Amino acid sequence: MTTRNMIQAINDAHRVVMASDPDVIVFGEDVGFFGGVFRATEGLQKAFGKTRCFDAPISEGGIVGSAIGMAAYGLKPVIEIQFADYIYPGYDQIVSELARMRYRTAGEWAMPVVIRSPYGGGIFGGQTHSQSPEALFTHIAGMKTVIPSTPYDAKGLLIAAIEDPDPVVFFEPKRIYNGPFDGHHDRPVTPWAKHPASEVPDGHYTVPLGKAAVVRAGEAVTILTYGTMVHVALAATEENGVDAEVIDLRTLVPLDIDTIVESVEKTGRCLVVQEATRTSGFGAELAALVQERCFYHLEAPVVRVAGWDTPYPHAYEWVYFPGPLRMKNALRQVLES
Amino acid sequence: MTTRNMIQAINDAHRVVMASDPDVIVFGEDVGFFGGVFRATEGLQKAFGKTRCFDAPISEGGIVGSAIGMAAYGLKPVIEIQFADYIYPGYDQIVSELARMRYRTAGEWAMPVVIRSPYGGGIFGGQTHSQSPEALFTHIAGMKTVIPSTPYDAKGLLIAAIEDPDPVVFFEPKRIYNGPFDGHHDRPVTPWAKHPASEVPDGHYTVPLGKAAVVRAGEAVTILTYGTMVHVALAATEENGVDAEVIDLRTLVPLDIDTIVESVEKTGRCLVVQEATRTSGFGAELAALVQERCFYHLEAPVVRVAGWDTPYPHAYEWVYFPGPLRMKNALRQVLES
Amino acid sequence: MTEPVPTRRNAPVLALHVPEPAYRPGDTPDFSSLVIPAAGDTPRPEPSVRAGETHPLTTALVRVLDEQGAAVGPWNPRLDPDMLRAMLRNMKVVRVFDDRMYRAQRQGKTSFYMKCTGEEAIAVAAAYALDREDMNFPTYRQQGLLIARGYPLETMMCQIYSNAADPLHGRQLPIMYSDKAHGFFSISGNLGTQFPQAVGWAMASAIKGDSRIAMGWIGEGATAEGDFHSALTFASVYQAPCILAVVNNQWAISSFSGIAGAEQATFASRAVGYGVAGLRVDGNDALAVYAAVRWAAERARSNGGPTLIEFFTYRAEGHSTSDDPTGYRPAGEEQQWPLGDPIARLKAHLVSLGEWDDERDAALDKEIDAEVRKAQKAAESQGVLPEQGFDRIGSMFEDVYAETPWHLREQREQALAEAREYLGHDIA
Amino acid sequence: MTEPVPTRRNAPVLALHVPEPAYRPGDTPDFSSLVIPAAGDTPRPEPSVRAGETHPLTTALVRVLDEQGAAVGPWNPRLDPDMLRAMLRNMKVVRVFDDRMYRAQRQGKTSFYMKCTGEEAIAVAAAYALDREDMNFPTYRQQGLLIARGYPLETMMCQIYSNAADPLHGRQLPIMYSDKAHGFFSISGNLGTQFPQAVGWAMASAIKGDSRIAMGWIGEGATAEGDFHSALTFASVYQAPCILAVVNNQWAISSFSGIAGAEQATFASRAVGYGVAGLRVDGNDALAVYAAVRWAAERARSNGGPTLIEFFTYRAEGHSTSDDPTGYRPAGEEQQWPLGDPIARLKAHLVSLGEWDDERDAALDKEIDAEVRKAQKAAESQGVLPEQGFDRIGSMFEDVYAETPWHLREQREQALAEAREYLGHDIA
Ligand SMILES: Cc1ncc(C[n+]2csc(CCOP(=O)(O)OP(=O)(O)O)c2C)c(N)n1
Ligand SMILES: Cc1ncc(C[n+]2csc(CCOP(=O)(O)OP(=O)(O)O)c2C)c(N)n1
Ligand SMILES: [Mg+2]
Ligand SMILES: [Mg+2]
Repeated sequence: MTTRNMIQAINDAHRVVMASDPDVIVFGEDVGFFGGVFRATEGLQKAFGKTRCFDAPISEGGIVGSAIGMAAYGLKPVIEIQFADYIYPGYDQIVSELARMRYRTAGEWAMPVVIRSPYGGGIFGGQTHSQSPEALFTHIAGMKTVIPSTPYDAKGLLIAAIEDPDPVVFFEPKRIYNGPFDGHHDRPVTPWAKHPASEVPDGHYTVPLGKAAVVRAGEAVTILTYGTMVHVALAATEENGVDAEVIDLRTLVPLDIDTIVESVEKTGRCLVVQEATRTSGFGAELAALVQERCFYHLEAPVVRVAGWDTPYPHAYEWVYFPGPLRMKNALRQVLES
Repeated sequence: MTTRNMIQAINDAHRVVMASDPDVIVFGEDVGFFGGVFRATEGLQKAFGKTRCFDAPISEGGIVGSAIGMAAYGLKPVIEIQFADYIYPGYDQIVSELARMRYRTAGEWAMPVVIRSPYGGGIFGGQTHSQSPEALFTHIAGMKTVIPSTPYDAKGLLIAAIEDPDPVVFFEPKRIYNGPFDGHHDRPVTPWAKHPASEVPDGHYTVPLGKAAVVRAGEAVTILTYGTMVHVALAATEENGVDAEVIDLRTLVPLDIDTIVESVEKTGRCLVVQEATRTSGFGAELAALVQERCFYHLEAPVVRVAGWDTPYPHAYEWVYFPGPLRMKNALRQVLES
Repeated sequence: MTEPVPTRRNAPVLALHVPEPAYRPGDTPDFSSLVIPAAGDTPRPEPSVRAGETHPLTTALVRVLDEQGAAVGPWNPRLDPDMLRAMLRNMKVVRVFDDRMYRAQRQGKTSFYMKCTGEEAIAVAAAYALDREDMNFPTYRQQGLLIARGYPLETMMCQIYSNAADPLHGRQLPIMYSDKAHGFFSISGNLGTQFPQAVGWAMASAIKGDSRIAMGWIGEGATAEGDFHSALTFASVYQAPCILAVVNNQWAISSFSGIAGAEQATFASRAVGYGVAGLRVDGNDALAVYAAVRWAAERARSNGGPTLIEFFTYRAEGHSTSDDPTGYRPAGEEQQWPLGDPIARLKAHLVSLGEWDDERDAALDKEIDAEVRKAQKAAESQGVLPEQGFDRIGSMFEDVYAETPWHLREQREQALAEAREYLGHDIA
Repeated sequence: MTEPVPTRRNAPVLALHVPEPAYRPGDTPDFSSLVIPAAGDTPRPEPSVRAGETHPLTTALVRVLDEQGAAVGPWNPRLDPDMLRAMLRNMKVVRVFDDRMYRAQRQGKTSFYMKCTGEEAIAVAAAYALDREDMNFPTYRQQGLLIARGYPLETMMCQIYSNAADPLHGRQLPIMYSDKAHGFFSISGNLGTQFPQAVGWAMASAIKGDSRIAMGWIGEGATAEGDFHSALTFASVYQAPCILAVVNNQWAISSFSGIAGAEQATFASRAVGYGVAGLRVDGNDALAVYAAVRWAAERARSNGGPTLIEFFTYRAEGHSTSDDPTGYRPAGEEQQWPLGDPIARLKAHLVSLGEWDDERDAALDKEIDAEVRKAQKAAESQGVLPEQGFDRIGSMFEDVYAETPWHLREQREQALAEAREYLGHDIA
């Protein structure tokens, strides 16, 4: 057991699988000698050699395309897209090829590829270092979408993703790489060391894909969320004295529907929280599912908390970010209606 | 007034705007001399010259990218992506550039670009000639998404889209290019000539973006849909003797929320119907919105009818397609619960 | 203060160039001005040569078979007659197969078909030049690879009919074959995607210290996709052991090769800018194709790096069953095309060697016709497309993921219930 | 039966090549083996020459300024001293501006900054070689274009501070300038996208019979993106009147140019495969840059087609304020880089002409320092980033569309309500 922040946990996950499975290959822009712009792959090239961890040309399409070829050969590529905002040049290879390969080859060619990418805002990254594009992947049959919210989960989920036989897009909330962030941008930052989930076991363990975590049990309302917003939701719950049940989905597809339904049937109210642009976000799917399956238990409409339907504007970081006030007002809305 | 099928109506829309506005430029794969694989641009090169309508290299990214440059110059490019399934190589230029240009330049560089693309299934096109990727665009702030369901609307909406100052993705339901299709694949096909909306005025007219059409008034349930599914929904309504109000959304973003809310408040029940893959489809946004805004009027959960969460499998066209039986069962579900 | 930069002078009027093919419907095509190097004229460097030294070959044309059917010059692979006969046979099988499947589509037995008429030498000779374990990442016009490697015609047809014996379970459009055992990667409907995949496979082979190489295939039209560039870039950077082949059949549906950039440069010459070896080859000359692929394979296999090969040919038929080429090019243009019919040329060569004659040729044609018909009968006995779609519905939900998650299980139940209702009887 | 194809022989073991720069931290860089053609050595064809005849120039290096500061050879543009002084001045302004803004970021006045140290000659000399109405599609290291065209430094700084006078309303990351009147297209965070956009703009200019041309800019690292290929393909096919510039500063964050393909070929040589004219130019030689851009502009303007130019230079500082290059390359490597400092070289040239001296240089430095400080003061008086984000919140919802739709109007009200609650007072 070692105290690790999220970057260290992710780095360690790579080390564990690379040590045990020689077919795991790591590449992406700047991931080799330098270890990645967020240092998630630091030291891997030194530890495992230049042909196990190396820099790639600035071509997200080429990175995903060549990873597909490697997977066809029998390797398990773990690739880094430097920012989720830059995943689109690789989108065709992901949607048209990676996601559908097992299906279109009737199972002959599996694609155990993991695409890691830092995502989300809160770091003054402007329009192109802040996006949360998860809904563009949850709509794609054949892809799994995973988003951790703590170092413990990050390591366990990443190992599970790499060991999974199917392609996984693994979005890492970059705002919480160094510490949980409760949305109060005007308060001092907390390091992970003060959070129990920074106690990360050494060696191999997994957090299963497709299983949500009830991170706070409660009776008044169910909050469905993931990534950075888990911490914002928890803080809002405490600050507003709301006895919310906070569910960290961890995997968006396949979704842990049982945990969701059980909770909403208990609380009768539901808030879904995403950082992404509101319209057609994954929160829409959650709201649709909850009202489909828990309609007769619902005492109020499912309320969505989200980013606005604009690009992420540099100077307006904290107006855009769905922070404590948006949470508070939404909680009031869902509880009082 | 001339009887036109959908292709002819779309062709005519091009002619009308190209004749009146020399800045309208049409290009895409095979659209020049040959007039497009679905013949939507037939004769335009002959009528307007090689520099107003021409073939493009097979590079959807280059097509969208160069259209952006043309729009920056001051032209109004109308580009064809041969099949919506092939839009992904252009997705980065659409999401990262086209959609955000007005915003990021504080209005200095508008992007009046129209991306036309045949979409949807029902023609045994297999996994890569059948997709309905509209939800991948409705999530993108700055894009408008338009889908016509009749020749009359196709012409009027396309002219409106070309004249619109913002970028529009214009998905054409290819299954209904030649006639409305009610989902009964085992019955003879009806040509457009028998449908009143094939009466298409000559010359200029528009159908405004952002306005839905109530194509059937009713009291029992509101059906929200668009494209081919409008005809399937209408047929299912009649066949099952349901007094449904059928709303053809026509524009998905910006959505005509007032028409939707008014109808659902009246009927108290709502079915949303899309051909696309179910999870995270645009139907999820519709369901989320309806329960948010009409919760206290709803007598039953909003029910979604959709394609399955698999690729579109060639031989299983009619098992995949959300046809009469899926409609019937969903109607029963929404009416009986 | 900053000096103002000079302002625009009175410059000439700009004009957009839109490429146009030499001939359109109604014109009489005349290819006599096309410069075609004589067979045997193009030098052959050693496969270990520096990439730069191959670059003159990107504007030349590697040719072995001359007008009389003799094999001449440094690229003559000197194949033994048995192999030549085997290649001829496979090329003929491809053509007959194409004809019968095209007709089957016209008869409503399936939804779609694509021929490779005129291009048979390319895939078949490449299959012979590669090793059996090398992996191909093909497009939809390399059926010759599967046929030359002995993949059952009947299975190909079952795929085309999406029937009960279709190894792809009716999920893919006709001709989108896939077979790992025959080193034939799943064909994609999306153009170009397979090119960087081929490079990735080759990189993997190099990472593992294997000896197998990859061959990627692309049409000249699809070279415009970004994936072409990713492939060449990655191949060059990592010196991936692969062969990247552009089949330049001069047409991309209705667009002639000028729309892909052929007016200003050959497709082979794209190699220059990446520092990759490049060859331009007569694609209707089976021996030239064989020799070029063999050369590139040897280069790749000895860690000499990738080669880009352009096979110059002509798409003799429509793009697919959905296309009628007389709408955009002169009818019969393929007859004028000067590089001839690859099957006739290989036959003439065998005849000139005294290893073949018209009688044996006619007998072979008959044999092949019977073989293909037999396969077709066997395939059709397992169903044709219009009968498909209501058996094994459950299988439609498999392989989206290795394990079927709850939402797909629910959807499967719903689909089965619908099908039961539709059919009026129970199904599994 | 089909003959089986040959099976794999006992081939050598493959190995993946992963490019590695010559020097890493701790090494002592030595560039003495780098082959640099002498100034004046590279021939200059007429701008109307066939593209192919420029191709030897894609592996050469167009250089004008020799080691003594003399302008020599056929590419010498023979600029008059006033223009040379203006260029020198602008290059100096760029460097001072960079230094001050870098410091401002370090002082917490903004979130981010990117310098172009060592690359000043490229954008500044290009601005002089282009006509004032020509349109640029830049990356984030062409601040010199704006400065040379007289865009106010203060406005640039207001953008960097995202303050009340930021013409982009605080929406863009610092340095992502945009200004139509100065022919400077909006910089994108996404690499490469501007390259086909430049070509599209040039196509539009040709469609309209205009005389203006476009210049697209890209870093050598970003040439690996598919957009690079789209741009070259479209430019070649339609003979678009544009200049496509690769700024090869040898680094892409921590990746050396070998990862983008520089080991096997120059970036200029990519031009060959598209049949596009190509030039490789000493990017630290303002006169060579000027001459090359002028040449390509003349070519484009007379419907001679596009030109790809590689400017060979060295990124003398970190990638951005987020980067520390000593983590991946030797500290001080930029001092060893043999092409020198572009500002010092241009100054030496002016001195050698008798048109400049140290005294005037020192006076100019002082003047520029004062000018930049003044602009900074004026900009900061309108606010720095940490103070931003709670004024004009409503504007955040404008320009998503020309007309704000209902959902954004609703969201604006919600955002304003939140802001009022947060600030504890009313806002508009
Ligand atoms: C990404 C993508 N864009 C467009 C298409 C539609 N399409 C199918 S085949 C084809 C022409 C391809 O021409 P070429 O690459 O020359 O191959 P050929 O058909 O001549 O063998 C086009 C445009 C597609 N399948 N994929
Ligand atoms: C599509 C995309 N991928 C990745 C990045 C992240 N990124 C920003 S700058 C950069 C390096 C660019 O190097 P180069 O093109 O050589 O330009 P230079 O910084 O040297 O001027 C990278 C990888 C990005 N901005 N966009
Ligand atoms: Mg072709
Ligand atoms: Mg660089």
